[in-house]
Amino acid sequence: MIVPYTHVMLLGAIVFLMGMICTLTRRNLIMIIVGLEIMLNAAAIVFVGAGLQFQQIEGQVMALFIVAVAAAEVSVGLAMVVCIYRQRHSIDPQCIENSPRVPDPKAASEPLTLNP
Amino acid sequence: MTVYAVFFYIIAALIIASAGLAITRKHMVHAVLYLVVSFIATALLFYLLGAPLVGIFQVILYAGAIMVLFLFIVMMIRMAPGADRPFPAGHFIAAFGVCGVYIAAALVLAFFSGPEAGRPMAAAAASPAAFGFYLFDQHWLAVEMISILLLVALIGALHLGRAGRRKQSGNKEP
Amino acid sequence: MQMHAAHFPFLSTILLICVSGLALVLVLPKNSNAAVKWVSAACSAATLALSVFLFAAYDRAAGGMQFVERLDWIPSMGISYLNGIDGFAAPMLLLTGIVFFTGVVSMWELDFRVKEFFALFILLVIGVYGMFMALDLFFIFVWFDVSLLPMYLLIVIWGSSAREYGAMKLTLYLLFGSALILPGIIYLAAVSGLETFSLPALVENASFSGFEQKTAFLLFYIGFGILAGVWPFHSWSPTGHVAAPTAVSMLHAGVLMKIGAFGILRVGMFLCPEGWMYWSPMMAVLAVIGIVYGVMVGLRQTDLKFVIGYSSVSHMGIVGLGFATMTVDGINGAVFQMFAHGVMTALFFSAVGHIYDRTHTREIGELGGLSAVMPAASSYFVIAALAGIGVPCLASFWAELLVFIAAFRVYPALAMISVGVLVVNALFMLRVVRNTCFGPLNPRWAHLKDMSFAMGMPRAVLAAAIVGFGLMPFLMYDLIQTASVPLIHALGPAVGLAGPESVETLFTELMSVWP
Amino acid sequence: MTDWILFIPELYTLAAGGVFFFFCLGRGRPGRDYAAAMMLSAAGLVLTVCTAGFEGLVFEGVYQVDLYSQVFKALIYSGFFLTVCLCADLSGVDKARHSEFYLLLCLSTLAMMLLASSVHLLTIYISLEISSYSLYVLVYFRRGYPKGAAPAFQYFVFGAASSAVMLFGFALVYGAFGTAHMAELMGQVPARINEPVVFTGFVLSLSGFFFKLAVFPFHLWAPDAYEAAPHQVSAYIATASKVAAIAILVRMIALTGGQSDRVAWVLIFVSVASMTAGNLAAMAQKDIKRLLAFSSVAHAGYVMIGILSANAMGYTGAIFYGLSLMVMKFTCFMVVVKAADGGRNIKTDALAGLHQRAPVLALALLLALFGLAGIPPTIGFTAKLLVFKAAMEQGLLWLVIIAMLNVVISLYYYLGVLKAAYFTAPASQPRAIAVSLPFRLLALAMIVFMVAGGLYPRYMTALAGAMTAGLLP
Amino acid sequence: MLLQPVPEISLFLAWAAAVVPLAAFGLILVFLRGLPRAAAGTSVAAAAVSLICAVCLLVRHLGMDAPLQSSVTWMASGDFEIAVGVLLDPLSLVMLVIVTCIAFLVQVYSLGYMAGDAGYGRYFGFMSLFAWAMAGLVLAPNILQVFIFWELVGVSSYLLIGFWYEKFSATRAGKKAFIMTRAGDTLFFWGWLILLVWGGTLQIFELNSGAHGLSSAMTTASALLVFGGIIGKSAQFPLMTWLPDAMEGPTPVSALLHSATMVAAGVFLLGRLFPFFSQSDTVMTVCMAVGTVSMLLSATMAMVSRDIKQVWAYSTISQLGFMIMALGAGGYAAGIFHLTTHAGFKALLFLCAGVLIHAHDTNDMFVIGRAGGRRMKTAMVCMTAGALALAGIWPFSGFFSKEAIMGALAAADNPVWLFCGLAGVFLTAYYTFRLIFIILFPRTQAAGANSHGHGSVPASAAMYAVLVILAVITLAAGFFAQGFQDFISIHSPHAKDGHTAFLAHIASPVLAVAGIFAAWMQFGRSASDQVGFAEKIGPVGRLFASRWYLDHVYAWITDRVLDRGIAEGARRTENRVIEGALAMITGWVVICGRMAAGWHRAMIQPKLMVAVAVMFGLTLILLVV
Repeated sequence: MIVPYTHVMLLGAIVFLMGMICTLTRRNLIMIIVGLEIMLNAAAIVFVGAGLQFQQIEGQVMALFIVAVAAAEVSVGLAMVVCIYRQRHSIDPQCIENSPRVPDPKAASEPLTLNP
Repeated sequence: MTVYAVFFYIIAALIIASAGLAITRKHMVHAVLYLVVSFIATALLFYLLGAPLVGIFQVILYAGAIMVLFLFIVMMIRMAPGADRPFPAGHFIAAFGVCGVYIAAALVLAFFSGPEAGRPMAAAAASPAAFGFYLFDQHWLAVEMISILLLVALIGALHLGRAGRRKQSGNKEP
Repeated sequence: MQMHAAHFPFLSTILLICVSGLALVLVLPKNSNAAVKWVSAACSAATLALSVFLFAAYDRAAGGMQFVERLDWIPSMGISYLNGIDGFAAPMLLLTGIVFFTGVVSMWELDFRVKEFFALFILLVIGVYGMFMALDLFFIFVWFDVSLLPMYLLIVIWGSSAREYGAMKLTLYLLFGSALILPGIIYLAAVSGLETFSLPALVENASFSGFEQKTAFLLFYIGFGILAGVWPFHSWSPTGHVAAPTAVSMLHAGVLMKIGAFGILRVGMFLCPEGWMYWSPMMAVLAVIGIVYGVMVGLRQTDLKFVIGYSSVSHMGIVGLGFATMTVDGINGAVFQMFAHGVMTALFFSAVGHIYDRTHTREIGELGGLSAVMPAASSYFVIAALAGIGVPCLASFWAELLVFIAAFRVYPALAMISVGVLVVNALFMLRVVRNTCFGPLNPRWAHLKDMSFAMGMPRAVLAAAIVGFGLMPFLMYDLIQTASVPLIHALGPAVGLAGPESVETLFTELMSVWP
Repeated sequence: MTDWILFIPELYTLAAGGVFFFFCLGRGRPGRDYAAAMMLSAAGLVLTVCTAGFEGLVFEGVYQVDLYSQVFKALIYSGFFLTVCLCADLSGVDKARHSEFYLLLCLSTLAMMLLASSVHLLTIYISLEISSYSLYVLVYFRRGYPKGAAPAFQYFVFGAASSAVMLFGFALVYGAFGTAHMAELMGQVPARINEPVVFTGFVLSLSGFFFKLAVFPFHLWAPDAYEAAPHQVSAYIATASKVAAIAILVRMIALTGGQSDRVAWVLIFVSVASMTAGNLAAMAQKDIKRLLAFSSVAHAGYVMIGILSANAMGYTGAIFYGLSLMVMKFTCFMVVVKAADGGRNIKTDALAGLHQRAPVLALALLLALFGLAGIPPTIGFTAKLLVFKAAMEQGLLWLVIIAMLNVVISLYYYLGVLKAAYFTAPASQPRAIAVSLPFRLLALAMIVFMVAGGLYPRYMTALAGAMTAGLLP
Repeated sequence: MLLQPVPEISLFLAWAAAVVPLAAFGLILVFLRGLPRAAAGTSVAAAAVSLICAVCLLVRHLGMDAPLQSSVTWMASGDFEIAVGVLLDPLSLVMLVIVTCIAFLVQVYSLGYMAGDAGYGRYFGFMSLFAWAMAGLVLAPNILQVFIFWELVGVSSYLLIGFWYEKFSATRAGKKAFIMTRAGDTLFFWGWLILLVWGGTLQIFELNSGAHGLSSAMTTASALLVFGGIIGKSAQFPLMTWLPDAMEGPTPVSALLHSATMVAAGVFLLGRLFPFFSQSDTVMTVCMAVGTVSMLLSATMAMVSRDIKQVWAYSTISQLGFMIMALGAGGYAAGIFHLTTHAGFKALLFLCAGVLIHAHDTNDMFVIGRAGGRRMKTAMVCMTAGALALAGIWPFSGFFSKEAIMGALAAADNPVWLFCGLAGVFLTAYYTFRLIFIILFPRTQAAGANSHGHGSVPASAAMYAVLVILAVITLAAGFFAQGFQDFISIHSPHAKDGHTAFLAHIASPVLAVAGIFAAWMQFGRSASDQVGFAEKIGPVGRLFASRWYLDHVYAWITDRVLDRGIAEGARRTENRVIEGALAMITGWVVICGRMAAGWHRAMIQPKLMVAVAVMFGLTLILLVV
């Protein structure tokens, strides 16, 4: 006997939302991806827990595939970040934003190569 | 409360704490290292929950390969001074509000769910052999598909890497 | 609803003629303007001939739906291609034929993007014809929208003042209407539980609850009513008329507005008699407001087309008033008014169009004395104005007469108001006539030439229709009768008629609008 | 035992991808790549259509081949084929990258085909990811787009976040039922859908599909991505990708058996919100692709009406809507590709004088726009009629009225485009648009299809109706 | 007295009398617009046919003992039918003869008068239209037919007044005539709506015999409303000012429409419905009052006018007022007789005036006098004959009819009516001979050459022939007074014909002579300054000359109340409320669109947060709800 499934689910939910917070509030493209990874991890936790609850391997298989997908996600995501960094010399999400309505004094001091 | 349960709560606390530290670190290297801790703790949790093979993959792939990739990138990117400034407070409040309400709702749900849900799970473990057999027997298609996914990711990363370079060399829109 | 199947698909033949005309126009080479015009004219003449034939061949003794054609279309949804005409549709077909023909001939002098114009114009007419003959709700809606669809381009490309605004306003307004009609149609089809869109089948077999009928009727009333120029949804019409080219104005005021009224009749009243009954006081009040309001606003306008546009609002109010009475006389009058107003307003716009083509102005203040240089054009203008006033022995008189009689039976106070407005109506029409055709000739127009015989011909046809049906209204009433009597009988016990004391209940009537 | 015949179209597509993979390894030769893509996609389309009658379960029950999936595959393949048809002038993409471009397009198509047949949450998830990843990268194929990788990254973040949310939802659903197989879920979900965990899991798992279909609130990537992507990719996202999303979304919603008011309310909300937001925002657009992106969002809202009705008519309507959307959106993009000079983005007024420069295209555009506005007799009207009828059978009169009011709003900007094409006089002598004969035939085919779908949709609706047989309890 | 069917031959004659002019009208308008002589010939021939038919009818039915009626359903709608037909009784026969006779004579006269006019053909077309409409009106057996033709005569009046359309004043006068009569017609419309809907019948015979279902109050109301139409058509107070303006039309038109026949249609209708009207004393009193006021007011206006046609126009109103007074007082036969004689002598007066105007190209009586109007002997003699008839001097026809009216007035309960009538007689004689004397005795004699001066055209023989015929009629008609009154009189408890009052019969001619004498004193004798007593008192003169400011009231109503009040209000409502609401809605939609579009340009994370918040929020809210 370990713990009720509910507790695993709760743990998953908490981790998921932490990842979500990271994605939503960190002003850093890499941290956005970090947040996404944490969210995927949370889903994997719930899958494994649920697999145990039903005494199935299915949940574990899911978790395994999540790890694989996470790898793909990270590679593409980070490649994009690198790409953006090369273009903009910044990984602030502000730098890829389109609207001029939120002026950023610091960003303005840095020369942004919007259109080389 | 069994000893398994105690382990569970310890690992859960570890996961949450390290994840919490990871998402709040200003320095990205620190953040990634905390993340590694969190993922390793998750691997332990998988082991506890009867998924040793997944736990191992978690350590190798996630905590290992993926995080190393992160570290590489973090090292490669020279953080501009003043980068990663916080958002305005309103943004934070909104984000925490949304997530907080949801957490609260999840807690409420957890505490008020019926006795059925409170029944602890029996411990069990899937042997790697059984796991592998199940995987290739039942999810053969998914395995093939994930290979395509990785291929796509590979091509994508390749393209992005090349395109980014070309971009730098000043390729103008026609 | 009696159905008499056709031995020969005359109705589809009309559509087919139009479609082949359209196809022919489209395949003609780009610069063959004359050929395009001749093809359109031939197409319109053929449909006019068929419309006249149908008008005459409709068996008035038998009544019911005649020339019925049926073809399964989308069986899974119960949609069938079902056409037929009754005493309401036959005059409308005739009207469409007349206005189509005269419209085409009126645009004979067009020389800008001719091919496209006539293609769109024929497409518009296909929609109109289809709408008047369709008996399947799906097709009614399809044709309804087909008739609106080319409007935007017709106005925007060939229009005049403020055409972009006018076209956009008109299209959005009318599409707003169809945005209410489509839900209404589907709603009824869905709640009937019959898996059919066939109007006769729904009328026969479906039993809609009071609430359903009221809801659906309101949707139809507003939806179609927008097109019929019901106050306060009328304001697209004057703007649209002003912006539109002559033939489009003619078709628009002459036929399209009738489509709206016809839709209320065909869909709303046939399917939702209870809703009709429930909302009829509101219809009556809105109609009378429209009658008064159109005249009053028109009195202050200086652009000829605005004037006619607002008078159309007023005249279409009479149609609405007729519908609201729920009596045979009212319906008869309303349908006749649809016809009469169609012909009259087509003549009006035709004459105005001619004047505008010559003078390039429609400002009443700049015109004047045109009778001296264009006696024929002015005569048609005057005939149209007299018809608009409701002079006896011109078609619209009989229509207004019956509507007012019927309205007086049911809503005495409202009827008295609308009769009273006739004076102002006359004032406003005659003022326009005086300032345009009569009085000293503005020397700027001294060089203008009168219309040629060819250009006069369509106007003569319209004028002949006005006078002909004015002298022989029975030709029309005998026909409309065959449809209106069964419609009213289907309502069950007669609607309560108002007694002398009801003049005092004007206030109550006005209040009863708010349910 | 796997019956490989059933899997033929996918295998073929994979093989086609292999061809392009080998092309990638060599030097880029656009002409060869285009020719190969045309031939392969045409042959694949024929093959897929030929397999439309196949039925069966493969891969231990996680892959279901039936009329529903096969027709969708054919539709997706048509989207692919049509997109390739637009690639004759692939000037938005670097010449050396064409084979990669086709490879990713091909793999994305493959993934969508897999998606259409997947009946296991895992395969659904992975195929969704494959198709999305291809598209993230494809969006960044635009040569020298000034915003660089930013729109692609935004697309990626949205996709990844929504798929993470979806995955969490899947986890909750799996945790509640102990199975991830659709066939097993179908029997259990309707009874338990109102349990908080199940409901939450179900709704969260919808977000991935919402993202794919660009439904509010997961539509926010759409305008930037459409704008930034090469025209062909935008066309592909607007056609094939949408069809695939409809396929899977209909399957998901069919799980509930239409028994849950709560789920229905979620869908009603997103439906109303996305059509309103899409139409309102589209009004303010000048860039045609951005406008089309918002209009796609709005149309996703209309599709949702059919889906949320959760009855035979509704699914039929949603499927038919997907078809009609593909045709109409493709036609619009066809015009954009032809009117845009060298893969540039164009504003609405760049269409000025189109009726003279390319009358066939102008006519096709006219019909497509009226179709998008849902005006008869075009295919778009039939689609709307079907979904509205379905909603009406559920008693949702007000929803239909709201949808129709949205149609009026949408007409405003469609007319704006139309006005540019037919009325606005070009400021300077514009480039004549050369429309080759095959292209003209394609345009004519689209015209005929749009009108036929509006006037005589009998067989198309019957087919769509037949497809829904397996979805209903 | 019961209705009898019309014998077929009479029916044919009646239809022919009505329809032949219509055919002529159609023929002229469609085919003969370019052929003025053929048009004129057609029209005159049609008028002649009508006249012959009318006379034949009259002769055939001189001794009839019951009215004859025949009608066919013209149009049916549900259970409501519109019937057209003929009702032949003494009144309609007499009226028909008057109408056709005057129409014929005037058309013949017009052959000369209108010669050379650009719209010659059109003129005769409209004349035929009028002849048809008037015949239809006269023969109508039901109110609806009356109304239809009533409107039609209005239209032909409009067309004929505005015949010279390039004259702004003429078209304005036509419009005014149409609108003011239309105002009355609205009341008429309401009236017959009540009769039809609540009374249940529009048959004149049934209404007259009381076979309708109206309460007495409703009877009064409907009769008053119908009387409103009569007021409009017969230019009675307060809708009287259109008639003098209508003199802008060609003079033969004034003679035919605006004196002899069309305006008399109002009186005719009153006579038609006399038994019905007399069912309510209130209505009869109102008739008397309106007639009296109109008679006196217009007489005062006639006293100061310089325009020869306007004097006759005022006098027409005044005489119509007399007729209505007579009918209101119950003098049915007297009123109708006066209508008959008036038709003759007023047409004569107008046509004579036409000759003068034609010759001198002016309407101003002083100018005509100075230009030597008196040298046109035939015209002056005929005009004087007409004037004597108008003034009521024996042995001219006017004397007899006026005596009959005085008799009826004397029989009224209140002597005020009689005194008013007598005052009217005096004023009539005064203004009539004011005009005659001004023309006959101009103060400054012009040179003879001026008599056929610039723009004048010599009158043709046809014109003179018509004058002579009418003069003979005027002279002779009076002697058929008794026979006429016997023929026409009806058996009604309210009819007070044949009443004699010695005082009145003496006073009336004496006052007429006094009037002529007064006119002589002021205008005739060589020492007079030709300024009337009314003009000598400034304010009174101005009051009379400006038509008691009635036109100002109407101008105020149309201009201030209608145009700048209600209509402007409606226009502003249209622009501000309806268009404004539209603009507001569309404006807000566009603003919302801009906001939505702008919002889509936000940063990734806020957008993502919205998405997540919506999904989470939806699940939570729906779980709680």
